[in-house]
Order: sequence, then structure tokens, then C-alpha cells
Amino acid sequence: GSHSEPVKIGVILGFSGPLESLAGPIGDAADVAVAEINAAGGILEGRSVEVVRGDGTCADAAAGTAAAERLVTSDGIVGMVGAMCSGTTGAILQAVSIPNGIVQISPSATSPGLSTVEDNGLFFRLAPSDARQGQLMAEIISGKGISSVALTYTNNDYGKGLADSFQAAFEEAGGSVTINAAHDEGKGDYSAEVGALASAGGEVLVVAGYSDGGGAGIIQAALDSGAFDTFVLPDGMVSTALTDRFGSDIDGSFGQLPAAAGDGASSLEALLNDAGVDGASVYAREGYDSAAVLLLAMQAAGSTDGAAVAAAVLDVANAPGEPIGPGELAKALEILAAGGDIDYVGGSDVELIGPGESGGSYREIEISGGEITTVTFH
Amino acid sequence: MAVKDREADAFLIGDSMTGGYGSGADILHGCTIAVSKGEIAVIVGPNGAGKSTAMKAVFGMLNLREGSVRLNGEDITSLSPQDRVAKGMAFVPQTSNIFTSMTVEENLEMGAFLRRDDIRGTIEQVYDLFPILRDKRRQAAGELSGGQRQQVAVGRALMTQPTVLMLDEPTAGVSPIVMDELFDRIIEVARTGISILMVEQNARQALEIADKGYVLVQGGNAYTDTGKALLADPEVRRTFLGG
Amino acid sequence: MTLTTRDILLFCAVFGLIAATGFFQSWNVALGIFNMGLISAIMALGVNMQWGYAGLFNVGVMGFVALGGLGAVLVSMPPVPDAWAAGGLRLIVALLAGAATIVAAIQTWKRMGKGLARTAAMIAILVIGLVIFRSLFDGAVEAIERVDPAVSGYLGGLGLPIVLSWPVGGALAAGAAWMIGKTALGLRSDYLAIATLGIAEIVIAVLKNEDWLARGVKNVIGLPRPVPYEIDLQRDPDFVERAASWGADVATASAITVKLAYAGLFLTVLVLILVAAQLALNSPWGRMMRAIRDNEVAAEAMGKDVTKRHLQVFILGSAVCGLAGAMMTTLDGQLVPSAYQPLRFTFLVWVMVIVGGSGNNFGAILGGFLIWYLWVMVEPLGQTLIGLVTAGMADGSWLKDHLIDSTAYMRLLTMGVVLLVVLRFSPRGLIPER
Amino acid sequence: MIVVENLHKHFGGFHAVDGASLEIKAGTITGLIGPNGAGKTTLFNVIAGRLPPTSGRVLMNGEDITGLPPHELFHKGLLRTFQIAHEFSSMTVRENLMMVPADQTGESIWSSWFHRGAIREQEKALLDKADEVLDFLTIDHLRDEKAGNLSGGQKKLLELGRTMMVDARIVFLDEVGAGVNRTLLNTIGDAIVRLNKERGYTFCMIEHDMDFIKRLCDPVIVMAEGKVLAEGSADAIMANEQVIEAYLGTGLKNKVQAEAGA
Amino acid sequence: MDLLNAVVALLNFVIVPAVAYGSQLALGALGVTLIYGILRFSNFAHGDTMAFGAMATILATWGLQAGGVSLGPLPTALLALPVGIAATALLVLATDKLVYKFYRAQKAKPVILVIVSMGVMFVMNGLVRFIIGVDDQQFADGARFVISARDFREMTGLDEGLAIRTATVITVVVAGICVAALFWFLNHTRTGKSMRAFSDNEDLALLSGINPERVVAITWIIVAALATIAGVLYGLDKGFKPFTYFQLLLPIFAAAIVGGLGSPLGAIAGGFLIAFSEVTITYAFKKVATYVLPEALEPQGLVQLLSTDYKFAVSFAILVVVLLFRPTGLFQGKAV
Ligand SMILES: Nc1ncnc2c1ncn2[C@@H]1O[C@H](COP(=O)(O)OP(=O)(O)OP(=O)(O)O)[C@@H](O)[C@H]1O
Ligand SMILES: Nc1ncnc2c1ncn2[C@@H]1O[C@H](COP(=O)(O)OP(=O)(O)OP(=O)(O)O)[C@@H](O)[C@H]1O
Ligand SMILES: [Mg+2]
Ligand SMILES: [Mg+2]
Repeated sequence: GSHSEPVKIGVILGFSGPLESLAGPIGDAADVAVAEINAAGGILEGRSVEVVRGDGTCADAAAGTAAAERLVTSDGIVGMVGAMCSGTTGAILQAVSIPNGIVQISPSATSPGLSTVEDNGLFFRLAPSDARQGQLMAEIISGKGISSVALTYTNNDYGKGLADSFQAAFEEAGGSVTINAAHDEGKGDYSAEVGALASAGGEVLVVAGYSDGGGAGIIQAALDSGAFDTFVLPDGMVSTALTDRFGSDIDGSFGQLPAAAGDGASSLEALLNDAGVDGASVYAREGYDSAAVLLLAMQAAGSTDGAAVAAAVLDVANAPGEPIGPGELAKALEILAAGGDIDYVGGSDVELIGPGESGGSYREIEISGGEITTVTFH
Repeated sequence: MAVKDREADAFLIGDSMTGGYGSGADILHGCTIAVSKGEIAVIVGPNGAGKSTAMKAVFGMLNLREGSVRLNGEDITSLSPQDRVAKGMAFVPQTSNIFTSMTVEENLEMGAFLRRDDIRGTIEQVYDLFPILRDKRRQAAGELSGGQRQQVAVGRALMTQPTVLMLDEPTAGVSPIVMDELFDRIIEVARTGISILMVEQNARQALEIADKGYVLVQGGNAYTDTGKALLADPEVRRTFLGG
Repeated sequence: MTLTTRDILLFCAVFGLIAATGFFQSWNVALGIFNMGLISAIMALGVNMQWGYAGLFNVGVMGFVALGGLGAVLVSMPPVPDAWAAGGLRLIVALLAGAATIVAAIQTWKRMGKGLARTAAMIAILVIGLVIFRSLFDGAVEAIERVDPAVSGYLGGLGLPIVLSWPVGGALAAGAAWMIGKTALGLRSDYLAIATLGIAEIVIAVLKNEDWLARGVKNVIGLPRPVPYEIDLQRDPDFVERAASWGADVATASAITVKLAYAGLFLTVLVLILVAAQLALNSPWGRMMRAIRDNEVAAEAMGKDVTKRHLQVFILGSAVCGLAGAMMTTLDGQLVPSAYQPLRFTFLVWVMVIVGGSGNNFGAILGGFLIWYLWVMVEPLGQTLIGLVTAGMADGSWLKDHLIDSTAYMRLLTMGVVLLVVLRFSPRGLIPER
Repeated sequence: MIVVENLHKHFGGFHAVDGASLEIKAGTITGLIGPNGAGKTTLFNVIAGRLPPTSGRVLMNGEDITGLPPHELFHKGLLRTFQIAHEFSSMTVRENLMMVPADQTGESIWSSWFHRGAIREQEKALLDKADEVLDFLTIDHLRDEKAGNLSGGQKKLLELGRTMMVDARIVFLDEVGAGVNRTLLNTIGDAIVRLNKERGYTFCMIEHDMDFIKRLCDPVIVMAEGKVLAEGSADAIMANEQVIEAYLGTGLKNKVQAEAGA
Repeated sequence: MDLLNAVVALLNFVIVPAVAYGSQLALGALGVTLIYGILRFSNFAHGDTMAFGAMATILATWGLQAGGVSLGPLPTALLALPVGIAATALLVLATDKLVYKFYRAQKAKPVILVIVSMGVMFVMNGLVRFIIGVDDQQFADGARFVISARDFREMTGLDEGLAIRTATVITVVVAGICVAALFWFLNHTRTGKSMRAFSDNEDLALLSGINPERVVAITWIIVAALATIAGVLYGLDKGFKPFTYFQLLLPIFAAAIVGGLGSPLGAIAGGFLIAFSEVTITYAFKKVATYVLPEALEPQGLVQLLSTDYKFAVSFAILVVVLLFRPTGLFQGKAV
């Protein structure tokens, strides 16, 4: 295309369907990144960036694929942020991104299966594979001298993968998991699950779910019935939605989420909040970072060609280079334009390893006084 | 032609009605039926002649393309069925003429839906007429035998205390003894000044008590005369009344 | 039953819509819609057999579609030798033991006379059987699922060409339908509905939770394909040359070639099923089915074995749904159990049948294409709509921002409106039964 | 042909059929009459396999057929009509008749794919047969009408027409006459007699029209309150005091009949 | 003492939650069953009607809360209920006029109406999300508990706690009142009987002088009231989220059907049956057993009949079994 034409990128998330309430903030955060870049004069010598949204639905791979297909072949997007759920992500990758040579960066797909998928080098994700988090969570819990936990997970690839890797690691470390029970999203009533969890017993309850979905429902029911009062919260659970709802009732609960050491996370959260986006929502920061990495890679590659962009992603995301935090996209563009090297850190401490996924540094948190407080970084 | 003259001042008249169901072909072709105050008019004719259709047309359950319906001199062609009920008309259709899931007594109560006065007395009258219904008052009407259902249907219509009573084959399936009762009762009702318009296949008995008889064929009037006269007409007897 | 001019015009209109998508957006999108439209049409045909022919209210379509998907995995994925070694045999023995228990229980129930002894014997058999089953099964499952859980953790499939899975998927669905039919077909319409709905949920629960079978919610991805990969085409110099001679860029040409290949396969299946369905429907068999649907009591009195016929058509329809399910999983290239939602896989198919015209095979097919087209296209439609509505508003106004934020929800809303409009103008479906 | 032994059918506490025993002899046209609610239709329903009996047995030519499903009875040559018409309402009148015969090749889905020729021939024969029956019932002009759109009496005729599509051995008619024009009913009566004489059908018919009963039936069985009250020739029955009291009455109808007879 | 603990544990984790969930389902099922009983179709839009009613009430509640109105220990939302009911009634009446009326006049088959109601469902779905968004909304105020687990433990000195929530109590009471009122209304008032007559035989109802439009309107108004009440009580207990209301549709239908479609009593019974089967069958009796049994017999495993993974499936399996033995549901529903 000519130089004055805008560069179009797609943002495909589950805007309708079971995880619809998570999709909004992620998409909006991506918009914030794009707006920042446009304010800095765009990429590739002044081309502005335009976002085209598509509904991945999270539940209907075919509809998600059709949306992606349309974005790529009709709207003419040259890169894609998405999809949200691992299922749709895999489908779109196979059916659309690979055939059309489009770079796809998912902010939130965490299924370990995606690590080994045949992707022709086009697929990246900023969320770490769940395998690593499970291990870390086991370490943190054992570190507190807790030896027996009850475990519940949201019944999808994220929850199941996390729960399995955690259970394996925790039992390895000598702990015992009294029960490992799934819960389904959006089912409203969780008394049966909590009944079983309570009966199985355990010092704390590990909830591998979503903070505005079933996970919160489980905590509510557990608190109501007095079954548990301390919860272990992995990434999907840590958000202000949780503290807004339960306040200091869950004081003493703890957990971890992928996040950078330093203040990238908090400054991005502030940045997003200023733009009217819930910066604390799960994967919102990764949404911003995904869009940023994608566009910076285009700038670095000096073109929108898929293969070239794919090759540039790792350069942009990893050291060496000038570290780039949230809100510093203008600076990054400048450096790249001048032929320099950057190391994008962003709000989620982006560091891509192996097959192009986040290596995973984590922030350990604790709830105290109804607030999420950072304990340390791993 | 005495009958024809009296149609002008008939209490209820469906005048040269033409029409059919929905957008289908016409079933009625300029058919006229009428009944005067306190009289019994009987419609007979072969199956599919349009008797039931004519009754429904008079009751406003199908759109007429031509013709009109007048009650007591007033044109009611465009009134809805439930408004006609309010004007004192009552109708027992030929099929699905009871509320099957409701009890016998509730069926009768529904008949009196528009009445605001005490209906106990009327219910008792119906039970006296059809004693079997008293035994079955708490039973769902759908569980009754064919003839018992028919009795419920007629009872329901009587509950309205109408000024015009329209009956589509009220005696189909009822036993002879009940049929006699029913005809007796119909004569009685007519004597109180209520007009009765009925379709009958038990035509000979019906024409016997009729002040006026209509023979419908293919949606039009074939013969119209007093009941006795029709009964006496050998042609009518042979072709329509089974000899 | 022949097509009237109006019907043909309707078909032309729907294909015209899809073609317009090709002209104005891209042929890739259009072909993508067409391919899923073919699969939807087959599903709709299956439901139409059950509802349109025989009046069976099956709202468990999702379950049969999912079983078809399972068939695709079981046939086409390579076996996992480690898992087989770890517990494959034990698992099979366990399943056989389970089946034997049930058969034994049923036989006892049939053979023994009524009474306490029978109940006691039955319970004893069931309890002992359950204990044996669980002791074998639990161990085997644990062993299998421990084999590299992140990428396998299941037994894998047979490693056969995936096209073979289509009939197998149909057969799996038919088997399930047989079991369901045996127990639940005596129920009256709405009650049959809830039974099938429930059984579909059970099928999905099994798919989600039995990891040894098809990895449960961890999903199976990267199923083999019956057609070439785009990437391979793009690397094939012959193909590149040919694409150049057509004047298309290679990526587009390869994607379209692959889609056309799928379309050819799917179309063949659809035509075969359609011909079989039409022949049956227009023969005395179809007449008998319609009679049964109209009035079971009278049909029974006229010597038709209603129960048997219901079972037959239930199995046939379900098998067709299973077949379509296997085809869909093939097209998706993955099996994602949590994606099976009743709204999408049961009720949307019902919408297809009703909007198209139940009782009419061509109606069902038309409905399949049209509704799928809308399901995909309501998203841009909704966006356009919001764009139009907000065009006149002042920038930055609260309402405008709110509306633009809500664009995503326009998807279902538009779907609803379109559905209501279509049904308003043809309440008996676009191509009604004659 | 059919023997009913001490049959009971109870609905809750209500005894609709209360120990009825009767025999329908082969080759007869047996009339079954009785007051409304006597249990006639219920008896039919039990014999024809629609309802399971509470107790008692039904024998057909010595074979116990109690509780057999209707479709099996149909194959044994036992047919029935319904008092409240059970037409196949969304099918055409002709199709209503054509679906009746059993063992049509085309009723197997397999044959519908691979034996088109045989089916075509059978269909032609069926079609002719159906048209013949429709002609006879004077509803041939309605052959392509949806059965649901027929008039009340026409539906009754269709009910009867279905039994004429096959070679039955025994036919149970539940008030075929109700709602049928009397002139036509006479023709139907003639047909019944003809089927009985020429083809050896046995009939058992419920009817309230005593003219009709008298013309056709011998013997006549009277039921009341679930039991058999009397049995005999039509004349004997009509003179039976008990029957007059319970069923016939002495009112208008008899007067009219007397006149008609005169 | 241990026996007491066992009983309390059972109460706290099985009985009370099942009663709470059951009565929530029952209230929803009541609306579904009424539409089925009178208008003769399965209304798929009911879940979203509940969401709409709850949303309208929430907006009104916020208004009241902003105005400083409160009901003390009871949630303010109860005060806002009439507003929600009125808004919902207007919505469903408008829907009826715009949509359903046409199909009634056409005498369309029930299944057509079912599909049409899905169209309505999509539209309402969008409408609710348009107005209030997809997020969780908390609007409960007042006291959350009648008695909390901790208070109970302190009061009785037992190891086990027993929590009873205000919302549960309100829901149970309201469900009881609703079913009694509905039962009485349908069976003993003229209007109620005319509604049943209408559902039985529409044409004949006309012939009895019953005004069908009035019957339909009254039905919708009652349904709107039931849906709003159910939606609000559910929201008070669990929080308001549009997607959950849609998901609730399935168990609600299950409850209505197992109870016998068209029967208000059946809806209640069905709701409880579903809730109890979900909770009991998947409950791990380990804790209870530990209290009751001597130490030697203490169970090793969880003593759980089936894992909670299959909770939904199990309740459906039970449904199927119930239907096999009572083919029209517990309370003799009707089938179209
Ligand atoms: N399903 C049922 N439940 C309860 N009672 C029933 C049921 N079916 C029939 N009955 C009762 O059984 C009795 C006999 O009914 P049946 O239909 O056999 O009468 P019938 O002799 O055919 O009468 P008719 O001449 O009026 O048709 C009636 O009193 C009826 O109310
Ligand atoms: N709902 C309908 N739609 C279309 N045609 C109909 C409908 N009902 C009846 N007809 C047709 O109208 C004609 C007249 O029917 P109608 O019911 O008026 O006959 P009838 O004189 O009452 O006959 P019967 O004595 O058999 O009751 C018949 O030929 C019938 O096929
Ligand atoms: Mg008639
Ligand atoms: Mg009878």
C-alpha cells in the first residue's frame, strides 16, 4: 500500500460469550497502545494505525475463524492481537494466520498445548504457559508452611492445565491436595462444589478461576458457609474486581500473577485507568503490550510483511536494547526509526522464550486491608 | 314463500353470505339463514355442504367477502366473536367444543363467564337436564365419553342464558333417551323466547320440531320451508334425509 | 416434491449474498462461509429428519455433533504408544467389565420374576460390577493421564485418514442415539426434549472430564487434514507458478484452493445425504413417517410400529448430525469440548430448520446456509448499524461513546432482529412443507 | 371370533368396564349400544390394544390377544375406527388412505433407495384403490385436500374409508354414523352389508341410531354401567323393558320412528 | 456432640444451600411454567427477561441509594422492585404486541413460537448488555446474614458453623407466597380460570366471551413480575451478571419440566429436586462420616458418590429417570 494508507491490525477477542466481561478491558487497552502510537506520528514513516475488531466468541471456533478470515482477507489487517481463549486462538492460527502469513500475538491464551503447535513462526503469546505458574504457586504455598490444600479450577484448558501442574508440583514437594474439583463458568450456583471442597478439608482453598466468574462465585459460597477464609489466587483471580467485591473478608489470601518486577505493571495500570480502562482487569496489561509489541515489530521490520514482522518480534521484545516501559512507545519508535535496538518491557515484563511465549516473571501478592499488596517478585 | 317474507324481520339473519377459510376458495355462495324470536330453525344438508361454515360465519369466526349478519336489526358483521357473546349469542361448535383440561363444573362456569349474577341456579338446571354431569362434575371433561362431552358442550352454551342459541349437531353421539330430553328441552327453551339455530344430521327428528328448515347444498340454499313442509317433500326426504 | 421458482430464487438469493461477500469483501471469507454453510446444512438435514419427518423434539443435537468430533480424534490422531503401554489394556478391560455389568444387570432384571429377590440381585450385581470397574478403571486412567499431560495424556487415535472418521462419527452418534432412543423415546414431546438436552450435557461432561479419551478440556489440536496445507502449497513451485498465471498472490490462491477442496468434499456428502433423504421422504416410508407425526394413535391403529419407526428415524437423524460434527471438527482442525454450547450447536441448528422450513429438506438446507451466513455476518452488520446510528452524534458525547463501546453486543441483537424479521414474513419457514 | 372374558377397566376408582363378557361371532354384524358412558368406547379401546385392561382376557379365534399393541392387532386383521376422528390432518385425503396397507415395500427405508420400480407399481395400485374408496364415500373431489380441513362428517367418512383399504377380518366401528348425512349413511350401511356378505368381514359397531342398528345388526349387545345388560336380535332388544328404560326412552324419537315406519 | 456437628455440617453444606438454590430455580421455573401453561410455548427469553427485570431494579436501587433511602437490615432493592416489575411488564407487553401477537393470530405451531422467543432472547440479551454492560454488579445492601457461620459457632460452641443468608430467607418466603398466590389465582378466580380456559381451547374461549388479549396481557404481567422477582432475588444472593442469567435458563427449564410443565406446584417441586440432586449426589460425605463414625472406621476417600465435575450431568440423569417413571413430570404437566 501507499505510505499515506493506515496500517490495519485486528483485535480478536471473545466480546460475546462466556468470558465477555474480560474482553472489553483487553481490547480497550490495546486501543490505548494504538492511540499512543498514533499520537507519536504512527509507524513506518508516518502511517497511522487503525484497529479492526472481531468477535472470537471464545465458544464458537468457527464463528471466530470466520471473523478472523474477514478481518484478514477483507479488511486487510496485517497483524493480529488475539485470540483470547486457547481454543479459538489455535483455530484461527491454523485456519487464517498461517495460510495468510499473518503475525498473531495472543495476550491471554495460556494452554501448554500451544507451546508445541506448528505455527510457522507466526504465533506469539504474552501470557506464560500455565505449567510454570503451577510450580511457582506450589513453592509459595509450601513456603508458608501449608501442607494440605483443597483445589478447584475453572473447567477449561487454562484452569485444568494450571491445576494439574500445581498438583503435581505440590505433591512432589510433599504437600497434599485433598480434592481437585472443577467448576464451570457462569453456572451461578456453586454450593455443590463448595460442599465437596469443605468436606474434603484443607488449610486453604486454591481457586484457579476467574475473578469475575466462577472463581468469585466459589469464594462467595465458601465465605458464606464459613468453609474457608483464606484463598490462594493465581493470575485469573487477582484483580480489583475481587477486592471490590469481598474487601477485607479475604484478608490473608495470597497468590501470584505474571508481572514484571519494578513499576511497569503499576504504571501501566495507572496509565490505563487514566484512559478510562480498568487496568487491573485480567490480561488488560497484556492487551496493551500485545498491540505495542506487534506495532513495534512492524516498525523494526520496516514493513508489514508477516514473515519480516515475525522475525522482528523477538528482537523487539527481548534484550539487548533500551528497556521500554508503558507510555514510552514514542521513545521506542524513535529509537527503532534511528536503527537502534529496544527491549520492550511494558506492563507485563515482556520476555519471550522458546517458541515465542512469555517466560514468566511473577508477582506474589497478598490481600490485606481489602487491597492487593505486592509481597515480592519471582 | 311465506318463510322468505319473514326473513326480513328475523331476529338473527346471516344474509347472502359468501366467503371461505383464510385465503382458500369460497365455501359459502350467497347463503342465507335466519331465525325469528322464539323459533327453531334447523339446517340440514349433505356432509361438507357448508353448514358448519355458515354457523361460524354467523358467529364471526370467518371473514365474509359478501353479505351481512344482523341481530335484532343491528348490523353485527364486523363484531368479533366475543362481542357477539356479549350481545347474547351462544354457540356450540361441532368439534372441540369443550375445555378438555378443566372439570365439568369449570366448563359450565366458563360458559357463564360474562354473567355477573349468581350462576348456581343455572348450573343446577343443566345438571337436571343432564344428570350424568352432576356425577362427573369434578372430573376433567377430556376424560368423558363422547356423548357426555356433547352434553357438557350444550350445557356450557346454555349457561350464557343467551337470546340466540346456535347448536352444531348437538345430538351427534348422544343416546336416544338423552336426545329426546335434549329436543324437549330445546322446544322448552324456544318457548321462553330464545331463538334457536341448529345444524342436525338427525334431520327427521329435528325438522319435526323446527319452525323453519334450511337445506344447504354446496354452500348455497337448496330448499327453505317450514320443517313440516320439508319433511313432507319426497325429493328432500330421499336426497337428504335418508328416505 | 419439486422446487418452485420461488424456492430457486430463494436459493439464488442466499448464494448471491455469499457471492456478494466474495466480491465486496473477499472470496476467502465467502468460501469459509460456504463451507460451514454446507456443514450446517447437513446438521439441519439431520434435525429435519427427526422433527420435520417424525415430530421428534431432539434438543440434544450438540451431544451428537460432539460425538462426531470425538470420532474425528479417535480415528485420525496418531496413537500414543506410551499411554497404551501405561494402561491401555487395563482400561479396555475395565470398560468391558463395565459393559458386562450393565448387560448382566439388565438380563437379571428380564429373566428373574418380580420381587425382592430380583431387586436385591440387581443391586448386588451393580455394586460388585461398579467396584470391579472402578478398581480397574481409576488406576488405568491415572496411568494414562500421567503420560506427558501437557501434550498427550490420552490414548490417542488410530492414525487413519481423517475422512474415515466421518462415517465413524456418524456411527458413534447412531450408537448413542440407539441407547437414548431405547430409554427415552416413549416420552412425550417436551419431555423427550429435556431428556435429550440432558443427555447432550452428559456427553459434553464426559468429553470435558475424561482426559484419557480426548484430553478433556485440554483440547486436541492439530488434527490431520484431508486436504493439503496452505503452507505446503505456498512452498510448491508448481503451485506458485500457477497462482502467478492466474494473477493471484500465492497466499490467497493457496487459501482458496484449500477451501475449494474442502467444499468439494463437503458438497459430495451433502448431495449424497440429500438424495437419500429425498428418496426416502417421497416414498411410502416418508408418508408413513408423516402419518406418525400427525397422529401417533391412529398410525398405531393402522398397523405402524410407532416405537420402532421413531427409533429408526432418531438414529438416522442423529447419525447425520454426528457425521456433520466429524466434518466440522475436521474443518476446525481441533476438538475443543468447552466450545460445545447448546446455544450454538443445538438451538442455532433448530433456528436453521425452522427458518428454512421444517419438513422440507431443501428448506433445511436453505436455512443452514442463510442462518450460518447471518451468524457470521451479523457482526459487521451490527458494526455498520452502530456506525450509522452514531454518525450524526457529536464526537465525544457520552451516548456516542457508550454506543460504540457496546458494538460487540450488537452481534446477538442483530441476529435476534433478523431472525424475527425472517420469521415474520414467512412464519412457516422460507420453503414450507407441502 | 372375538371372545371377551370378564373384562375390567378401571380409571382410578371408576369402573368404566366392570366385568363385561361377550362374544362376537365370526361373520356377524354385531351392534353394541348403551347409554352414554356405558363403557363401549373403553371396551373397544381395550380390545384394540389402546388401553391395558385392569383384568380379564380378550381372545381372537382362541388366541389370547390381551394387551397386544394395536399395530400387531392390525396385522392380525383387527381394525377399528375412532369415535372422535383421528385423521392425519396435514396429509391429503388420498394419502390418508394410501398409508394404511401394511407391508408396503416402500415402507422400508432401504427399499426406498434401491427398489424404486417395485414401489412405483405398488403405489399405482394403491392410488387406484384409494380413489375407488373416495368415490364410494362421495368425497372424491377432496382427494387432494388436507384432511384437517374436512368437515366433521367428512372426517368420519375418512375414518371408515381407511378400514376399506385392506382386507380386514374384523372391524370395530365406533359411531361412524354420528354426524354423517342419513342418505349417505344408508349407502354406507349397504357397503357394510356387502363387505360382510361378499368378503366375509366381521363387524362390531357402536351406534346410537336405532334405525341403522335395526337395519344392519344381528345380534345387538346392550351395555350399561360397564356390564352387558342384554343381548339378542334388534327387535327383541327394542322391546326389552330394561333397555327402554336405560337407553331408548319413550320420547319423541320413538314417536318419529313410529311415524316413519308407518 | 459429634452427632450435632455432623447434623450442622450437613445442614450448612447440603440442606441450606440446596434450599436456597432450589427456591431460586423454582421462582424462575414458575414463570416458564406459566407461559407454557397459558400461552403454550417454551419461552427461551425468560432468562433474559429475568436479567432485564433485575437490571431495571438495580438502576432504581441505585437511584434510591443515591437518595439515601434504605430498608435497614433488608436490601433496598426490595423497595425498588415495583419499578423493575413495571418496566419489565412494559417491555414484555410491547414484545408481545410487536412479536408474539402475530404468530398467535396465525395459529403458529408451538415450536415456531419457541424459535421466535429465541429471537426475542437475542434482542433482550443485547438490550441488557447495552444498558448496563456485561460486568458483575453488586447491589445488595442491608444485612447479608441472618446468622453467619462464625456467629453460630460462637453461639453454640460447635466446631461446625451454620450460615443463613438474608437473601435465602427472603427467597424461600417469596417463592412460597408466589406459588400459593398463583395457585389460588389460577384455580379460584374468574380471571385465573379464564386463563386456563384460554390455554385449553382458544376458539372456545372466544365463544365464552373471554377476551384473549386481556388474558394474554395478564399472563405477561404476571410473568414479568415473577421474572423480576426471581432475577432480583438471585442477583441479591449471587450478584448480577447478564451471562449467568442466560445460563440459568437450562436448570430452570429442567425444573419446570421435571415438575410437570404448566403446573405451578410442579415448578417448585422441580426446582428443589434439581437443587437437592445437584448438591447431595456430589457432596463428599467424608466430614459427616468422620463425625459420626468411630475413629477406626474413618473413611479414607471423600465418600463422594460422583465428582462435582458431573454435577450438571447428574441432575439431568436424575431428570431422565424421573421422567421415565412419571412421563409427564411430578405433577402431571401437559404436553403439546
Ligand atoms: N381416561 C379416563 N379417565 C377417567 N374416566 C374415564 C376415562 N375415559 C373414560 N372414562 C369414563 O368411563 C366411562 C365410559 O366411557 P366410554 O367412553 O367408554 O363411554 P361410551 O359407552 O363410549 O359412551 P358414548 O356413547 O357417550 O361414547 C365414562 O363415564 C367416562 O367418563
Ligand atoms: N378449516 C378449513 N379450511 C379449509 N376448508 C375447510 C375448513 N373447514 C371446512 N372446510 C371445507 O369446507 C367445506 C364445508 O365444510 P363444513 O364444515 O361447513 O361442512 P358441513 O356442512 O358442516 O359438513 P358436516 O355435516 O360433515 O359437518 C368442506 O368441503 C370442507 O372441506
Ligand atoms: Mg359440520
Ligand atoms: Mg363412545
